[in-house]
Amino acid sequence: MSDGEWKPMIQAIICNWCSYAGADLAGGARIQYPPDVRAIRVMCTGRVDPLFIMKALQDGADGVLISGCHFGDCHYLEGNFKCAKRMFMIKTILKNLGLDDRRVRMTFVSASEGAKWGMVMEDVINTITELGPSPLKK
Amino acid sequence: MTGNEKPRIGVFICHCGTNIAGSLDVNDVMEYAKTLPGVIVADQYQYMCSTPGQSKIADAIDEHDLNGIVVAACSPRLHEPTFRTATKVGGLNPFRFEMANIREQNSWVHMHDREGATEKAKDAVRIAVAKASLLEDLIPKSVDVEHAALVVGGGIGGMQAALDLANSGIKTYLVEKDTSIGGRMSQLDKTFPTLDCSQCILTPKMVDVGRNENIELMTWSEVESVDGFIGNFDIKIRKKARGVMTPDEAEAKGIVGGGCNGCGDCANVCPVVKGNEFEMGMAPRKAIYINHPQVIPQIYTIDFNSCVKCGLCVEACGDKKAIDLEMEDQFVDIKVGTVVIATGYELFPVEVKSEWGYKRFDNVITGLEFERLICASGPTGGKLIRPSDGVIPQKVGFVLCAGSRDNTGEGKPYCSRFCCMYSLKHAHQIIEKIPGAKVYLFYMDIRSFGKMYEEFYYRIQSEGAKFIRGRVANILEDPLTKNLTVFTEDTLLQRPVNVECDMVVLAAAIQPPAQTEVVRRQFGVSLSQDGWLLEAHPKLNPCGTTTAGVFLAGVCQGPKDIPDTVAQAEGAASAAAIPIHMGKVELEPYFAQCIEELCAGCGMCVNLCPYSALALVEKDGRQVMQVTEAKCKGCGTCGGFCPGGAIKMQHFTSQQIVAQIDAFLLGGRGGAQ
Amino acid sequence: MSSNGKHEYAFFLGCIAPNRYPGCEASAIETSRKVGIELLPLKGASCCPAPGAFGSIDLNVWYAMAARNVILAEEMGKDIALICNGCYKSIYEVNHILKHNDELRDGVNEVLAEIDMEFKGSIDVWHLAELYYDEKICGVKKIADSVTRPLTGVKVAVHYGCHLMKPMKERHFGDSENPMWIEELVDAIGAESVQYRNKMQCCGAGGGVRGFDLSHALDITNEKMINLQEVGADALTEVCPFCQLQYDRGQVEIKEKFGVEYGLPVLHYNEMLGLAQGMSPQELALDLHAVDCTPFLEKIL
Amino acid sequence: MAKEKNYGNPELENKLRDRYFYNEDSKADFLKEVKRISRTIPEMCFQCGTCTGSCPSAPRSSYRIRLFMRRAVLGLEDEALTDPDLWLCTTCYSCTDRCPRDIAPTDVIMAMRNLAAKRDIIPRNFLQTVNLIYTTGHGVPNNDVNRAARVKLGLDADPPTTHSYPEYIDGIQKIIDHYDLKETADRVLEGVK
Repeated sequence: MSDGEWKPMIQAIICNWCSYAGADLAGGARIQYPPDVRAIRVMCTGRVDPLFIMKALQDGADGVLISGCHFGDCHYLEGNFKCAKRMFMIKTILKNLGLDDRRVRMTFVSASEGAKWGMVMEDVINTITELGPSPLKK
Repeated sequence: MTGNEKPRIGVFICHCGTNIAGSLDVNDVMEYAKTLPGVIVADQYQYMCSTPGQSKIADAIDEHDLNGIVVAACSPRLHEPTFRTATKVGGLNPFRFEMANIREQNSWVHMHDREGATEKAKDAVRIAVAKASLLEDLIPKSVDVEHAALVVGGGIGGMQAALDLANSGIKTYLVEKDTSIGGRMSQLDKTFPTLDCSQCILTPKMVDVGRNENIELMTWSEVESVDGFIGNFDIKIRKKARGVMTPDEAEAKGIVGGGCNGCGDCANVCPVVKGNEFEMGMAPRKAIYINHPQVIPQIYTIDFNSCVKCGLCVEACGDKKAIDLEMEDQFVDIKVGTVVIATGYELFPVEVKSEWGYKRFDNVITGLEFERLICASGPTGGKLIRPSDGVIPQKVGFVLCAGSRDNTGEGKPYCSRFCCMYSLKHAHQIIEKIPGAKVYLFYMDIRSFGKMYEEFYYRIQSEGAKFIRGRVANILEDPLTKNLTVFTEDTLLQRPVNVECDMVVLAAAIQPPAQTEVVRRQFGVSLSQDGWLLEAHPKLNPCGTTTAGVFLAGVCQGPKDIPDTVAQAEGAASAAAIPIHMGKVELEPYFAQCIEELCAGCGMCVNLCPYSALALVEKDGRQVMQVTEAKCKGCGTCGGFCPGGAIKMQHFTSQQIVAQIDAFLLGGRGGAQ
Repeated sequence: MSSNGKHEYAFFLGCIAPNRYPGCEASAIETSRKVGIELLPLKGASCCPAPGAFGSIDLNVWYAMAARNVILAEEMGKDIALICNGCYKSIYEVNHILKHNDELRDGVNEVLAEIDMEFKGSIDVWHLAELYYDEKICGVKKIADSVTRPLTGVKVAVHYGCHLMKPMKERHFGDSENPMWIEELVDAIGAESVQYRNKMQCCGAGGGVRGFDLSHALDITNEKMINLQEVGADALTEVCPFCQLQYDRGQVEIKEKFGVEYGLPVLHYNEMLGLAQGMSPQELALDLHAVDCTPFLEKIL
Repeated sequence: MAKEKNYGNPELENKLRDRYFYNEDSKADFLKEVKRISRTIPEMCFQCGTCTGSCPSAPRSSYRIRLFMRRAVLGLEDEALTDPDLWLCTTCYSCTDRCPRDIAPTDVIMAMRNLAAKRDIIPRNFLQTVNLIYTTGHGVPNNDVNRAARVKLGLDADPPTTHSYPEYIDGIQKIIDHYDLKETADRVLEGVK
């Protein structure tokens, strides 16, 4: 970065059918939000292995966002639901590690919710910025 | 990359005119890409999707012997197929291609942060390169397509789609929840702007549908469940208990020459009287009924909610033995390759806008009620009378945008698109039928956008209808005469308006029908903000949906008039016919694979799979998981859970995803080490 | 609710009830007691202040002045009950706005600090009529049971008043086009409630118009009077002394300015309820009404 | 800003005065202020006329609330604030309940009145109410006839308001003075005399 001030590094893993489409829609509508999130596309949030989240945190991510379809909208019936269940487990582990569990979050953004994607981005970035750099950063 | 193959990646950055280049430094990103491990060549171009842009890819593969391609441009949801083809043309397996989205999710959303956007683009490229370095050759799965299609909804849209599919030689199932096909259009009297009789142009189509050998018509039926995917949908249809057997059904039961012939003797003797929903409740029907003379099929139906099972109809039916008062719902399983959804619309409950007094004042009616009142086959034989006293109205007001273009949360934010035109038509019909009658149209804008629509507007103006540019504020009823006073402002005259009318017609907004939620979940179709079904792309793929093999026709996708509905139906039909005529579809080869060395045979994944594609099998003396690729849709839920990491999700392997994560987080923001 | 099983409220009087139609004040206290609602004096309360006058000049003063009245009740630890729609707009709305808008609340508290007061947002504000209608507090049946002298044989029209019902989205009464709940309260005391044209139209007095352009205000009132006369109402009832003033004194002014006479008695619902519970016209100071109530009273006494 | 016509004949100049709308006529800040005070969004207005159609004042005057919405959107500050019709709104909120764009036209009018007041454009009766409240705490104070009646009813001659507890008046005056309302009232009422 040119200026010294800290900016959060946030890893997003989002599903192809809802959240990725929603994020694209936000683009089409030119909804502006800060650029601190980097998204990886998977077909379904069901694909998200807890290990991915742990790896991101270990690599020093200040926050991790998982975003999928609303319940009932999953392109694969209930992958998002299965992922959501895993999130509880992950958040517990985070607490045990002494990490603030707000650093990992799951949201549900549909293909038609471009504006909501923008709000999610704002919100996630603000939350993580408040929490400051991850203690796991090397 | 398989084995010890060294990554040789080519990176191509698209300007997309100024869409991308305008908001971030393409050159900087390209120079940065060159520094990345495995990158042999990096290039940039105005429009990568153009022919010269694509040939850059092919040429580079040839020139530098590349084994991985990264294009940083728009969303993969838009151009991934394009660049996969380009990669293939260059002689590489198309799945050696990875896309970095630096437009929809970068340049368009960070237009005022050039530095941030450029950093993000660099990261995106680095992440894509990391994945590209690990991509493998994949062979798409090709499946046979069932030579049959399903159309849900028997309105004009569904009928048109069914006819087109059937006429192109495809076995087509047409499922209609109601007792007859025809839908809303069959309730209309005349159609704008040509003024031809709706039934006259509709019934031939209805008859065609009834006769067509390739169409299996299932009225009084609904989709119960949907399984499978493009090419092979397994669908369960619920045939609701009709209480009456068709000749075929009767024959099947050994009743020779029996079954319903539509004679109606049963209805004549039926003692139960109900409101006829087809006539908007303004005419009676019996508990055993047909809604109107032109129904297809000509089979009576028993409304078991009101039937008292007195048995008189059974006697009246006599030897035909068509009636079975104990009939129960039946389920039929069908297999189809593609599906067209055409579930249409329902009227917005306009009484919610209480200022207009619908359902409070007798002489305030909706446009659809007007259609029945003015229709020769309607409850009044086409004599327009007002509900309160049967008198012929001499002064009629039309409230346009009754619930449309309303973002208070009570109404509908969108334009319902055909109310302006049918109100113009109604005005014409009154002027034509009732000499000297006065017609007032209270409007905000007249949206006469279709072919010959504006001309129709001229015509109605010249016929003497009075257009008052003001949205109706409220309506009051004179308790004695039941006459109505309409209040608004003539915004052009800039004077408040107080017009007495004998009758007021509300051009009520339309909304998605109640069962939309069920249908969309069955077929995995998303909703747009306004509650209508979401098309795959608003401009370039208005008939498709995010579920391959499922298409949309007519109003279910958004308000449309008849011509637009028919046009989209034909579009949806041809789109649905293509895979069927091709005979095969290629599915992206994102299936799960079991790495047997690592599989502990715990079987957790087996229960997780929504498609029961996984099973435990005995292999060299131990249990391992086995994938039925035909069933696997590649969601990766199993791979996301496998405790031993024994499941490999093709094209989304843990290795690849972890590499992407590392690339982002360990690579340093914007490449800054 | 207090130990003695009664519902207790701080009674916000406003101006016109206590200072022009004391019968409204007296009957409100009396009739409420009979249905288990105790109205306690709100010491030191002032004008709400008049939403038309103050709101028009500077909404901030309006917020602050109304907040002061709310705080007096907060200090009592009681919800406010009141009998005037104008007061309802000021007290209910300001209480609601300040509860939900931190920026405005801080602004107001800054000013109130000068007089050692702070808006906490600890109480709610109710119109007495809605408490009467609320099953949990009183309910129509309890009202009916409290009647000893049913007002049988009289047609009573209802004027709801704007600030009670509108804006719909900042109230909790639902439909503001054709409400019927006050009619239920009227029928409960034995009178026959009648419907008339444009029931929900304004009395004409609000927004400072009565003071700014009396004849304009009266012309609106006159339109209402014509609609009321049309259905042969014996009396008009309302839940707002300011509307009452406009209809009652208004008829005299209409006679002076337009030369039309209606002679339609106008009684606050609490005055009606008082009569139905056996209070005498004297106990209600009906003689202070500009329009003679005798013809109406003769029908029911 | 309308083009001057110096024909040396006031009558003629008035008759022929420039009626164009010039973009300079728009005061962007006016809209901003109206939005801030009214906490509603006039831009959403599509001029359908539902508001005027609902307005009890419109049929008996030249007051058109729709026009005031237009003036807000176009920033026609002077035209809006100097129009006496501004004071004919009875604040009945019928327009607000019926507006299909979810705007509160009534609150737009109140905001404009606030802005007019900043220019000392306020009807006398509004200010007289202020003075009465400043001195008595009541916009409509008690009087002897009423006191007598109250006593007959068994009520105190004066209600338990500032009338019985004048010690509260001081606080009220502090609030009003904080906004210099009394000063404004005196100045304007003085000026009008």
